[in-house]
Amino acid sequence: MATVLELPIASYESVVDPDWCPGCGDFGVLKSLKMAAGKLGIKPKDLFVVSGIGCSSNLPGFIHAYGVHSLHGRAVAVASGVKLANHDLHVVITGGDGDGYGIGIGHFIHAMRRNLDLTYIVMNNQIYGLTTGQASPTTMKDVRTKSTPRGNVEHPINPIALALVSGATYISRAFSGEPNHMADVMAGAIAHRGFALVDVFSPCVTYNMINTYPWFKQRVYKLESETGYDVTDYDRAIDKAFEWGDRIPIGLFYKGDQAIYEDSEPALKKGPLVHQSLGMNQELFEDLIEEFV
Amino acid sequence: MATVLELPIASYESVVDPDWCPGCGDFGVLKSLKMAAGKLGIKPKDLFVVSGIGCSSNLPGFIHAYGVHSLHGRAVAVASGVKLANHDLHVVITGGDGDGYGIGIGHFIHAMRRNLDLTYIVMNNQIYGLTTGQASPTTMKDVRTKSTPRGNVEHPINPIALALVSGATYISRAFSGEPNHMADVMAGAIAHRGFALVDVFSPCVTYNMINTYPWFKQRVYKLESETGYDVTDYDRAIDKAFEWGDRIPIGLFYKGDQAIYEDSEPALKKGPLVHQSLGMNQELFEDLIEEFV
Amino acid sequence: HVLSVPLPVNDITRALGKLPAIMQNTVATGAALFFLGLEFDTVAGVLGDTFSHKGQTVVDQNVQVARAGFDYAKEKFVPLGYRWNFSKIRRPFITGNEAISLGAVTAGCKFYSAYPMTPASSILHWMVSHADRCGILVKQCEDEIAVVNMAIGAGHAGVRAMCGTSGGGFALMTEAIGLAGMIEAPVVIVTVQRGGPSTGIPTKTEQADLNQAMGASQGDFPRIIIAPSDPTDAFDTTVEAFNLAEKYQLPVIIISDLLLSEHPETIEAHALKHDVQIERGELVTEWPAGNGNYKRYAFTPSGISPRALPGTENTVYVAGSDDHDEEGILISDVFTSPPVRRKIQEKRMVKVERALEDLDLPKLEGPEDAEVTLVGWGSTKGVIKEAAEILRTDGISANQLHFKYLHPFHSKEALRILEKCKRTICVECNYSAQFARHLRAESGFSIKDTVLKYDGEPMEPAYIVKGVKAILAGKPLSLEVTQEDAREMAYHYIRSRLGDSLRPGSMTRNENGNGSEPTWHIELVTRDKGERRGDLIIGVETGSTYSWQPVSTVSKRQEA
Amino acid sequence: HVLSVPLPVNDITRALGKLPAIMQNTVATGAALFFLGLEFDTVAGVLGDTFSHKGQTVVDQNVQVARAGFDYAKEKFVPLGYRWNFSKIRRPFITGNEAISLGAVTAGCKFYSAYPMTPASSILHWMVSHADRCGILVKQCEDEIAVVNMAIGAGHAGVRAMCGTSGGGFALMTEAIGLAGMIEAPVVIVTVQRGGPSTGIPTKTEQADLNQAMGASQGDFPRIIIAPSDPTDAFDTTVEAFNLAEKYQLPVIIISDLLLSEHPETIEAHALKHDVQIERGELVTEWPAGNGNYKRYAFTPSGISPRALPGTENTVYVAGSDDHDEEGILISDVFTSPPVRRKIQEKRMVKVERALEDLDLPKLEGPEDAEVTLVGWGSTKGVIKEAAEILRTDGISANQLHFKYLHPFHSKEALRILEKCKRTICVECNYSAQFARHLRAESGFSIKDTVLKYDGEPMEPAYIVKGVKAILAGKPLSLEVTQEDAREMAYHYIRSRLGDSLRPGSMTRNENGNGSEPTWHIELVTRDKGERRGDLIIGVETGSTYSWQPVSTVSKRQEA
Ligand SMILES: Cc1ncc(C[n+]2csc(CCOP(=O)(O)OP(=O)(O)O)c2C)c(N)n1
Ligand SMILES: Cc1ncc(C[n+]2csc(CCOP(=O)(O)OP(=O)(O)O)c2C)c(N)n1
Ligand code: SF4
Ligand code: SF4
Ligand SMILES: [Mg+2]
Ligand SMILES: [Mg+2]
Repeated sequence: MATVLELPIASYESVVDPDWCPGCGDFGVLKSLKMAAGKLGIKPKDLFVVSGIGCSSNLPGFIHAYGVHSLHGRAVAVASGVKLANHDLHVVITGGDGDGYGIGIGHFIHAMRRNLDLTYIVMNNQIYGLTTGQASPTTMKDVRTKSTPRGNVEHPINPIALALVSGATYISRAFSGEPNHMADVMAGAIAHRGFALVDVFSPCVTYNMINTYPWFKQRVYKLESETGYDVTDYDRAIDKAFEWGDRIPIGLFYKGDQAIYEDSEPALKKGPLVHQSLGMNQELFEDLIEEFV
Repeated sequence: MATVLELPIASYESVVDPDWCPGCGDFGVLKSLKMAAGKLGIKPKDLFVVSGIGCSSNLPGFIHAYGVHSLHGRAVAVASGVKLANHDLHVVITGGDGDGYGIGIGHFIHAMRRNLDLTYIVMNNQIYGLTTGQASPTTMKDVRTKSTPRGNVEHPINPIALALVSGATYISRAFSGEPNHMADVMAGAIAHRGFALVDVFSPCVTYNMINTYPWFKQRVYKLESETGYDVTDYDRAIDKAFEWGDRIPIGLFYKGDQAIYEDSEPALKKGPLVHQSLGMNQELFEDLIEEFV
Repeated sequence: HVLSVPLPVNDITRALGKLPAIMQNTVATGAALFFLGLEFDTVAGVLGDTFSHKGQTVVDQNVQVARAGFDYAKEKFVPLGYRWNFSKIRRPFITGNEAISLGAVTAGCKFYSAYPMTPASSILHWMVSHADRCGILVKQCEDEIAVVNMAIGAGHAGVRAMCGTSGGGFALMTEAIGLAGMIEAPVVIVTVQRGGPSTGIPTKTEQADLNQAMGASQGDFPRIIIAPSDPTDAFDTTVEAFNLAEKYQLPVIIISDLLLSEHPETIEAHALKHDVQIERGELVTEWPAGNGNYKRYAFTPSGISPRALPGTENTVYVAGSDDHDEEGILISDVFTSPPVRRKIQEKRMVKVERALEDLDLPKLEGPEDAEVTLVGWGSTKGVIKEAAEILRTDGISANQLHFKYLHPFHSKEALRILEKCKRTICVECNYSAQFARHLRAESGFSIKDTVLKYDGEPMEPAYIVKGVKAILAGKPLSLEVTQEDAREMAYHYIRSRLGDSLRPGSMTRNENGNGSEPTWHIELVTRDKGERRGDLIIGVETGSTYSWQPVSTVSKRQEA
Repeated sequence: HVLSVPLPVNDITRALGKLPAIMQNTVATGAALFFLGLEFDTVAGVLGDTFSHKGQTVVDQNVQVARAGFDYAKEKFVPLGYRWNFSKIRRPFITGNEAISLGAVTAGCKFYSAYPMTPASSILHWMVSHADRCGILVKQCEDEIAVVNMAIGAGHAGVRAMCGTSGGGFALMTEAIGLAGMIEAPVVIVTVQRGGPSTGIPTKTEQADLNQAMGASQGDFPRIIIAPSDPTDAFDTTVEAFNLAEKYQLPVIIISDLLLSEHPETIEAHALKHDVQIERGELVTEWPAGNGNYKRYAFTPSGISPRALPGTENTVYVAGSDDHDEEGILISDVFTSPPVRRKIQEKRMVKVERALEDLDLPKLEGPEDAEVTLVGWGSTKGVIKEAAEILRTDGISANQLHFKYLHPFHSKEALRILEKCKRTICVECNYSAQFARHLRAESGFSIKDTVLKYDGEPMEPAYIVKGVKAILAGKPLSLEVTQEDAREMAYHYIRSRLGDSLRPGSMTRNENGNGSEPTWHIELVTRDKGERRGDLIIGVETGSTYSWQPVSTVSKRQEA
């Protein structure tokens, strides 16, 4: 992108005000996404936001951009279809931890190994919010939820590590308590050519009484602030992916420049599919028929 | 297991002879599985083999043991139900790379983080055999298949690395060209308490002309033979997981002793669910009703 | 009993500031209490208990919100005039989901798997919070595909297993339901309908998943589908479902809906019993080595093949989703055999015909020779009963024929009864009259007239009565937008686009409309002073909101 | 044209040693060539081309195997007496799947997604091998859920998108088909039926997924279901499917089956045309800023809301699986509104009623006042036509009424025609007569008599004729195990359990049987010398293989 002319946040204001609980981390994500799009000067008509189902997945309705509020767990698949049909669009996926790391994990992993040029923002509140508080795939061990009254016994998913071993090429984490930092991380993700993950600590103030704003504030630190951290150092990134407890890193873990799927797809050489003409040319048709006679 | 009395391979002989193509790697897997069960002295009545759909998934029909030949990609889920209902059974899952790493990858990852006491043997031939040769999630880049005539453009799945970041506690690889070694690896996997993965290079001699016996013979080496390789060294295991090319490791990559799901489940304390009596006790019933009045 | 009233939630709770979306329900609860003629304080306590684990603020907030709903209803409506004779006999107050859960553990269910989904989640919540006491293993899975496949695995291994979901999750379960039919694994699947299609209106009710249950998975395979009508029936149905699943070795689908599953009802004191009958069907517990080969899928006249559980000596077999012969050997591959295939398909399917004999016949309820027969299924039984009573008091003799067993279907008996009816009207909560279609398909009997509701609100006696009278009068209700509808639509437009400063004022119907259809002309005025701010035009036929002409700019959308 | 003959594959190919299971088909091919009256050499070449990429050994092996099948058929049967006039006009020899693929690219399909599944995979193979020349993007996905959701995403974004699968994969797609109905995304879904239920008999044919297509996903939503009858029709149907999908903005399901999809047929020389008509429906390509708000889901009399593609200026909207108002704003959450919900549900559903007007009416083919009318759907059209011809030559005047458009359904016209018919018989490849049930549900017309086949083998004219004559004679065919069936079952038993040294010898029917049913008593003798080795008892009613009493031990199962 040469010199972009930035757009004001207001360009993305939706008719509908978010109905998230007061204090929900998702407000911060919405704000940062608008800031990121504005920074990059992406017109609402060129921004396409796809989500699944969940509190977090209601986001597309709260931003002035094209989008599909799809099925629980299927946002990545729908977004892949949209992107392949019209790769002029900036396609951003927004959803929750249950949506993306639970029911949708298969699409997540396979999309990463395809390295499609998509940005995936996961509002990871370590709980199923919309369904009123059951354990999610990122709920920590021993945490009590509506579905784990005796405490969760399952080892949580590590999205950053999963992304690292699966082929994603921009792997990052942000925190709703740091909207400006999150906006930068998101802008980088959208600008990146390839599959970009932004895992966001977005507290559910209604159902997750453990992983709260204070809980994260005490722990998170920025990888950028770590002297000599090299986002191209894969092994280092793996180590950082497992850092959890008193200190939890946010920011960009890893960035690669592997070829993207769109570049390897001949059908897209002539530009977006949606702009190709529909008619069938007679000679070609006759050649095709010939194969059968 | 104290002193076990081993059983002869013949104990597991099925009425039906395998109908795999002559030379198919799956013959070796079948043989090694019988050897492993025999070594551990597991009676056919106590062995339960679950598969999905695929050439490899036909295995349960070729071994004298209980089993379910289930749906494509669902073996891990069905097996989890069987194991939780009767954890006296030794439950072994056998399937293919498409079955387990493609359509079934979600169940695979979630079963690993649960660390259920299951053994998962994947006959990884890097192709869809039964459906006559399309690319699978482990097909290498640029390989031409029926569905990738121009060469595969997707980054293959790394099952060992995935297992390592997902919480499996016995992570291994074997090769059909080394049946005895495979039998030992499998025996270890079945004996292990927790989720055990055995990823097997099991060449498809009909549709995969790249990853053939010779191709593997030239490359594979045993981790055990590597001096000082420590199966409890997680970081080392991660490095080994990415070793691919001229030298490819087989054997046990990692072994952990994390608690298994079954131990954390109160309902199983009294023994297998299948042995619990069905009747409802009156006092309890009245207490339950009381909650509603 | 239920009611449908406009509750402008935002207006009602404005005073309390921005609230979590989920609190809508609390508002409704408060209002409902009023309609039920209860005193507010009697329930503040309940709310307390319910939310106590969330801390006092949440409790207080909920009590406040409920109070707001209560007061609003008190101000605007009259109670339904229930008489609560708080007698000595203390009766259970229980929802359909609670009754299903209780029925399951009473029937010896030892395995329940689920993935959260409204309106089925409360089964998961009840099960997990009673797991230790009831000795049941409750598994929340990664998705509904895992949920049903785990339940099938558990059922196959010999425990009574159940799983629950709603339409979207049920769609994902369908492939495996066919697997259960094929390997003859007993399993109970609860699907709780909500407003569809797709994600639809998840917190509203509907009865539109009958086609889905009938069309679950490819091919012909044995299944049983049962629709309970109230909490007591839901308890009995669940017990029966486990017996049928094991006796006939097949998947049994219990189809409920949000109304039945989520709304508590007071039931008879001793309606629910602990000592239910448990039938596990034909089980092979021992098989002497000399017996010859055990045939898991033995062809028998009843189609039922005695079942040996994994772990039994000398009965080793593999259950395959590929078709197979009596011993489970695949006939789909090298050993293909058309006649064996024909006979095993017949063996599987004959089980359903046999099962039909175990199911109660449909019964006509109310006056034999009534003028009108109201036909329905599932949760609407009580509402239809009330409607029939009202009709009778209004001098229209009405009775009802309600269906619980949807598949297999008592076609002969249904036909016998219906052919004697003078006039039949089908009452359903869906757009396409799925049950009327089902009835026609199963019995050949066509019901022409229908009273349908698909706006997400529950069916009501008054609504049925109105519909029936219109039909009898020969002028069924049109689909036009009524003045009441138009006002509600105007409220929706205002709330969603113009903020909350306005409200609908005077309304006039313009027959010439905008040329293409008649229209409602609605003045929007300020809440406080009632000053006209603009006009809204809504099509009487399409319901389209043609335009909003502000007198002065009030909406941010105007700037945008 | 198709045929059904027992081909003991193992026996036929024994001489060639152990072969890949997949070679069964090659045996059948060889045999088929004989029946079609072709010379073997004319096709050895074809096999060469087909398998050349796999190296000469594979080619030779295939030719050998085909030859074996050819010789076996030659030895055992007579050809069907086809006359091949190899005229100058060279006619395409094409399968249903190839015709669907060709139809798709001709209609401007630019996106095809799939996950391999027999018998739909050949669409994927054709598409991917012609992708570059046809400028189509072909995506093999991780599962069918991704397949359909990607196609929906692509369709929503504005390209003509299609995906294909079979019943098991279709089950996984159902949830998203409801999504397409809800967000009004155009998409074409091809489902190719095979023997079910579950994995079933994957390489055999059946027509048992009609219920599944009708019951796909929860709730009421608009969809169109079309069943083509032959390759030419499959081409036309596919083109039509894309036009309907875009004109009415909904999912269109093309339901084929293994027989139609995988068996090549010679079609008319110029039956397939490149210049097909393409209708994209109402599209909004420009929307001046002054136009006011664009309403993606505008309520219109036709139910069709002009569609603006993502990327267009001033028409920004979000398509939601939650229910919504005209502008796509959710009505499932804070802005709940029963009347808006009612009107949008009506708007969506009215589209299907409109679409019906575009679909050709069913037509009675053959003599107007025939004695018998054979009713069918999909791939059996040609076979039924032949059966009707044979019946006529046998002095029974028969005609046929074949259905292509399954939903929406021409109920009135179907009823008008059927009520005039003297005697109707429904011909289907499934156990439960799914179409007869569908017809009853849609039109109220009940067909009592049926000719059904569900052994995996294709429907045949001779079989239909036999069935029809039995029905007319008042004694429909019983489900008993015929002597022929019993012999086949004996072969299956031998092959699967006793190795291949034996064959069925003399057979006698014992009316007293084993007490519970009459039985077939079959002597098993050695292949070579015909020496008796033991006896096999098979139940005439159940088809159960009661016992195998060896004279001397021959089976390893005996040792086990
Ligand atoms: C197939 C299907 N299963 C279940 C549901 C119910 N459901 C809606 S949102 C949700 C989980 C929400 O959790 P998450 O994705 O973390 O989003 P959050 O609400 O926490 O932001 C579930 C289970 C559904 N809509 N569809
Ligand atoms: C839901 C569903 N989709 C697709 C198929 C078709 N199918 C059967 S096996 C298979 C893949 C086999 O590949 P793999 O699992 O690697 O086993 P292999 O044959 O290579 O041993 C597929 C796609 C199916 N049976 N079910
Ligand atoms: S429930 Fe949690 S995730 Fe949902 S809106 Fe409220 S705070 Fe946010
Ligand atoms: S096709 Fe490949 S995987 Fe299948 S049996 Fe043959 S060699 Fe084995
Ligand atoms: Mg969440
Ligand atoms: Mg494979």
